[in-house]
Amino acid sequence: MIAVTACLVLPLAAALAAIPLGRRAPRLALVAAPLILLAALAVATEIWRTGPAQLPVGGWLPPLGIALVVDGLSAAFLLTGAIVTGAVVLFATSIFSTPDRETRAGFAFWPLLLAMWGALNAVFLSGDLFNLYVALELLTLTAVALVALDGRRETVAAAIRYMLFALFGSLAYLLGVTLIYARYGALDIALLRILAEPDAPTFVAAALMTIGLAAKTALFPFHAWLPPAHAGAPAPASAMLSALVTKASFYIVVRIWFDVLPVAGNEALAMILGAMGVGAILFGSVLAIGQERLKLVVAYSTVAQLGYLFLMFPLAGSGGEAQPWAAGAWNGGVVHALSHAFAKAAMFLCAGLFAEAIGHDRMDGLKGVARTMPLTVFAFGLAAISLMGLPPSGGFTAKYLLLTAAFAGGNHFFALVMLAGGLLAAIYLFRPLERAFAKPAEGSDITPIARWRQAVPLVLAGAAIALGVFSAVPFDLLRIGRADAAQEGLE
Amino acid sequence: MTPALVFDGLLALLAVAAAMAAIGGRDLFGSVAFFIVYGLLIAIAWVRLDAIDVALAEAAIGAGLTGILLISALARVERTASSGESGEGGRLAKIAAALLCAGVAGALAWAALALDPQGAGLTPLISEALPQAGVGNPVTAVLLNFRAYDTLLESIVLLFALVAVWSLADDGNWGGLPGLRQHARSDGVLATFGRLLPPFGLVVAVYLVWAGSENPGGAFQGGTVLAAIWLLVAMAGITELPRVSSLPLRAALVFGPAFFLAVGAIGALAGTFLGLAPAAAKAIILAVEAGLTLSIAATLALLVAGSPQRTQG
Amino acid sequence: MTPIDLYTLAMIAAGAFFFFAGTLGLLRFPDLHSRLHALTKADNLGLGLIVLGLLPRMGDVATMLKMLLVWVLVVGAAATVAQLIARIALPGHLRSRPKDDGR
Amino acid sequence: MSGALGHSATLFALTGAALVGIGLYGFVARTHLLRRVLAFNVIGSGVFLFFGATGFRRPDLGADPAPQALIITGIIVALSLTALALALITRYAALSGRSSLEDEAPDDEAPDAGDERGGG
Amino acid sequence: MNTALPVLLLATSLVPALVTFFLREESERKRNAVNLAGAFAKLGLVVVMLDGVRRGEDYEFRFAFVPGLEMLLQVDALALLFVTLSAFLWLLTTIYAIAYFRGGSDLSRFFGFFSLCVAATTGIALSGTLITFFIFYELLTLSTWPLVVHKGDAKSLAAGRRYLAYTLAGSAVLLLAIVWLESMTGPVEFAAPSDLRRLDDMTLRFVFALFVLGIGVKAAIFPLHGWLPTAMAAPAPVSALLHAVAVVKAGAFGIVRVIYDVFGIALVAELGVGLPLAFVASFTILYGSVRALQQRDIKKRLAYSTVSQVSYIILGAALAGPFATIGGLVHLVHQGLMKITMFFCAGIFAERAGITSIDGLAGMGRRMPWTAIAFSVAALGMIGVPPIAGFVTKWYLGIGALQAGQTWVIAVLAGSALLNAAYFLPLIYRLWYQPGEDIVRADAQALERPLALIAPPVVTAAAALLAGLMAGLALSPLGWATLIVERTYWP
Repeated sequence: MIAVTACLVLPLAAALAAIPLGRRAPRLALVAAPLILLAALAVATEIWRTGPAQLPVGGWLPPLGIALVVDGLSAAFLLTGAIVTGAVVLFATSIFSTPDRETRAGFAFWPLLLAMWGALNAVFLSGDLFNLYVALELLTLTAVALVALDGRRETVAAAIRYMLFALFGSLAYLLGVTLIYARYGALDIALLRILAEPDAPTFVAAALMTIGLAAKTALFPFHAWLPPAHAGAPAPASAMLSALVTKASFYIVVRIWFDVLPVAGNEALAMILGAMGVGAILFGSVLAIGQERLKLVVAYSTVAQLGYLFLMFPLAGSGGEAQPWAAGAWNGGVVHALSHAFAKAAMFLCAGLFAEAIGHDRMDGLKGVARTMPLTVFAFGLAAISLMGLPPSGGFTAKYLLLTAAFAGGNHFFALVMLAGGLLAAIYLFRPLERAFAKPAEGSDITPIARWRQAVPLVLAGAAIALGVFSAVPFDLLRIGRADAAQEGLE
Repeated sequence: MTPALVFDGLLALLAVAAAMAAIGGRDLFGSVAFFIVYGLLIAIAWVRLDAIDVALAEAAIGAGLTGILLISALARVERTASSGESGEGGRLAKIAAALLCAGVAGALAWAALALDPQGAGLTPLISEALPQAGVGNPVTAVLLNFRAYDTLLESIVLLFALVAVWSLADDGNWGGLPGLRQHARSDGVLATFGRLLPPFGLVVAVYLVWAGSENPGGAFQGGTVLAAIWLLVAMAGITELPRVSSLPLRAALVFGPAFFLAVGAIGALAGTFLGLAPAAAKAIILAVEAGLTLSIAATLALLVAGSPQRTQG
Repeated sequence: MTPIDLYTLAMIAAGAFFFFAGTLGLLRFPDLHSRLHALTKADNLGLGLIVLGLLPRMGDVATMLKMLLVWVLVVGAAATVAQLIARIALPGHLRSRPKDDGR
Repeated sequence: MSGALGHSATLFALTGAALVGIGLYGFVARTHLLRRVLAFNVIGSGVFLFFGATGFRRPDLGADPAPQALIITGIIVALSLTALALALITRYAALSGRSSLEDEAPDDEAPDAGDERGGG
Repeated sequence: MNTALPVLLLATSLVPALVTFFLREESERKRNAVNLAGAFAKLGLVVVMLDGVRRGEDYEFRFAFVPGLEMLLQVDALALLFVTLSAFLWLLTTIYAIAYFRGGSDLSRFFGFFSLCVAATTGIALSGTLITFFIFYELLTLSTWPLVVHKGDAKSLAAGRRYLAYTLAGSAVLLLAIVWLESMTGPVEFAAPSDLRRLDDMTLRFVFALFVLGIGVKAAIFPLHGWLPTAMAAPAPVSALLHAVAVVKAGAFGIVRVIYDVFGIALVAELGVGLPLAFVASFTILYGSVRALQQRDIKKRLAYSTVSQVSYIILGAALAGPFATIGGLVHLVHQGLMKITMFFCAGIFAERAGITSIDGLAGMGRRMPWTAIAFSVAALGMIGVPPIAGFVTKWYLGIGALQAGQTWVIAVLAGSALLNAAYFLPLIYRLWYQPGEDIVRADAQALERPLALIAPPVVTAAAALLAGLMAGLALSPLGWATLIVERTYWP
């Protein structure tokens, strides 16, 4: 349908047009963003009415051609991506617009951001494993470029470290895809769900793809690159990186685990993912507590929150035989991914505003910021509530679903880790909040920030809370076309 | 053991040896040289695997262009950084890494041997759908019709690699000329070679793109030849690469993917995204390939030249 | 073994020999210029012989011309590169090269 | 390993696997950044060789075009990533005079280096 | 079945909160108007509901989140008891705070969180399911933290940190208990208690202990009371709010709900967990009183007194006889009235006369007569001197203990009465009988201004007196408590 194509064509067309436009690129982005948001909404309403759809590109049916898949999961991620990126575009016009003459960062930011948006939409819509690879590479390329955008030694080093992990991840994933093709002669996810059986090539392929994507999602043993990269990037870029880029590779892991390999996914691999997830939560949180720079605290928090996402696999019984609580874990993981996207984007934008206002990024400069920048502190607070998984936020709904799945499934250990993770999150998130509420230190000159710029993160943080309060609607959206392994459970 | 298998065995051994030399070599320039040799051996392997298009691509891009990029990067890094090999990590780490790699290779081999020897993949389906694809060469059919969406994304990836490379310039040099100043003597050997070769190069490039629809060749291979020609002419000092901020250059870079996207969008309005009617498929594919060749040539040349280093000529 | 096969075998053997000679020269000759000399002369000749050896097996004339074009291009490239390397390797040349690299 | 051995496709598949192993060693064990990019390319071509070889198991039907097209796409993507990686390494060498990330502490931050007031 | 009223009741404090957040700091008049209007509206609604519930009207509002997660606002007699108390005291505390903070800073923020906190308290009172209770329980923690750290100095920040550590850890334990229970029995509603037989006795005892641990933090049961004394660093209106209106009462109310509506008295008795809880409560009563004796600072002494007084309510609930329950429930109101009076007076002494330590009270009876009278009435009520409200509680608790056959409780009550006398009488003695500097009467009026600061404690003292005197009336706290006990626990 037209809306799905618009979701793909518009961001890519805008990205291409932004290169020759140069100085006028911000205006182009401001025009393109609402259109893409509209397209994403249209896709969501379309499948809400008519159910999931498979659109063969160029008319060629799989296994020959590539098919775009539109179901609840993809529509939800499309919509979240559109809202977050739309807000980032609006926010970035105040930083990267250079009306008089074209600067390097001013030129490079807009095409890269719009191309990243196109890549995200391509990942969320594609139903073909190799197509996901190419879209993932476009995403990684733009992400690495955005990390190194302000050209300092630390950020270039962080970009190189990110690149090395990303290269390793993409090769492992590509190797898995080649094995799948060699074994089944098909790359389409819907087809593979029928063909897949547990044998040597499928198991090796599943292991390689999962490890590759784990490296790209910065899951625990592969997380070293994320904090310096996400903290070094300019604020709008780090919002995109933490909120959406890591989610794209997680989205693919979900597609593989629950659509392609429900049969091959055995307990061992799921347990390893779970262990890595636990490691991420504990390790990420402890490191976040020890940080002095606000952006690094937020970045390490991403490492920790990503751990929750991967707890979904052991809890949902790796999709093999559909346990009754599988749906709870599946929905919990996805809702957590969405609410984390909103909350983390808001938090990084706030961190950017704080850094701009106090001139540096260290947390002790935040004293008394609640008085001069009340809106930003309020947005940061709301985002923190969602990250800590406290009601009424989306984070709480996700944590509740995952906890019920953990208890029903009998693995109490994961439940305890999740609760501990919530407490640790409270520790490292209340440290900055506490400084914000403290009395302002004398002689700290805080440059005032325009109110509309402070409103942007507030809208995103509000969305994270709304995902919890009005969670019935997203839950029904996610249910459309959900993999059969994740059907049973709570209902 | 048929002679063909002997040749393949030798080729495989040579390739593995070249790879080991490239990876394990002490001197960095030697490693890069071995990498280029390794690339050519792999290209021959593709010929042995009856995949001529891939052989062309591997030779032109895999070995050639990547080799040039490595050499120019090596030159620039040697000039600025202490090339001393810093601590290589303990022996234990090395052994562990070696074991890990052996494990991965072993798992791959185990999976490969477990594959069904009669597996034919998509060959039957493609040959059956080839008549509606508008082109004779099945690889071009897959690239530009059956899986055109992949190629579209890939051309955008290439273009944005250039945008990313440009974004790594110094702020002061923005808007300047890409790459370093060249020092060719105007009457020297390179200058004459730079005037003699371009006509041949253009003919070969156009032929590659045109022949691509029926037998091996295509936009990427043709684009690489064009890029090589443009670089040679620039190195010979005959012309100067255009400024980064010049509009025609940016238009040329964007034209290929933009035209491809436009074709896809128009197809979408008529029903299916990137849908090519069998009748008009050949014309559209060739038009798209021409556009892509132009953009790929410009992009590859500028990728080799690198981010803008100079503000005046 | 038809006469054509014999002819091809002989020519390719000769070509291989010249390649071997070129490589031997590369390894044994004392200084850069003589090694350059060995490489360009022997290898190009070797390639020429191989191309000539393969011509009768090509089938149509167009492919034959393409084979010859390959040889011509290799010879042209080898000659130019040899000239450049030789000029740069001249003893007095390195010091006089202008140093402004547009830094 | 029934009749598979007497067949060049399997030979090249095993070569591909070996190349991936060698490349991975170079990627993991060496510290010089250019060597790691070179190793990445070796792994890349090894993966593609493996992929192409599995596409040639039926010589009677000719090489399977689908893997060929995917490999060409893969080569271009690998080139793009290599170009960006090399540009980053060159830039890093110019800024820091170092050619490896060994002594680059992950997140130590010069106190005012994080000055954001400059913005875009 | 009227669904609008519960939501309206919640809105009367939620709407002023959200409006106040976005008001500018300078618009004091608008802010006061909004908050007072909210308070009066709530009081009006409460009155309407009081006679509604007496006539057996049923108020209920359901709002579905994700399946298995449902918000149910239900107004039963017990809920109304708590809502009436908080509505009445919210009005008075708002008046008191407006006078107290004349010319202070960050007031929009203060009153925003202040109303949010009362909204959370109302939510706790009205919650019909465990999950709703948890949602508002968390909201209460989040909205009270900024109040505790309102001054922004090191002491209040440390108090805030300690408060968070206790309450967030408690909430994690509570969430663990809720999810553990609900994963076996499905969503637990207070009105329709589901049979918990599916879990074996040992797990049930452990879950009950978790519940008490989780909610006990807010009810300041020993050893979880640590945060209460340090929270004295907060300004007086906040201390009044924390101790009398919201936080501590929420804890006690929660434990009552768990005992009566989640587990049910029969199961609690059968499991034999009632008695240990009674022991803990009794120990806290004595411990609190002893520690109060050692304090020299007025507010610290009042804080420890609260620790001991709240345990009366828990003791009543734990004994679970009809009279003990009435005693416990009615003390919820009485303690609120008396303790808020004393905090108001402590605030006035500190703010107007700069007295914070007990010795400073010498001769204040003459200088600040109204405040001193109110303070004395409340102090005597605390000791249990008839006819003030405190006596009623102790009387009913005593009879309840006899009825339940736990004669040792009488000794505890007597002992605590003596201890209360030991730490309150010296204050009264200093106020009236110890000569301070003889200040001319004219100066007396100077101290006790403005009226809005002095009136609230006098009103609450009068209310405490009336609650004791008119205990027989149907609409008095005692009458209402008897109604609750008759209607729900012995139908």
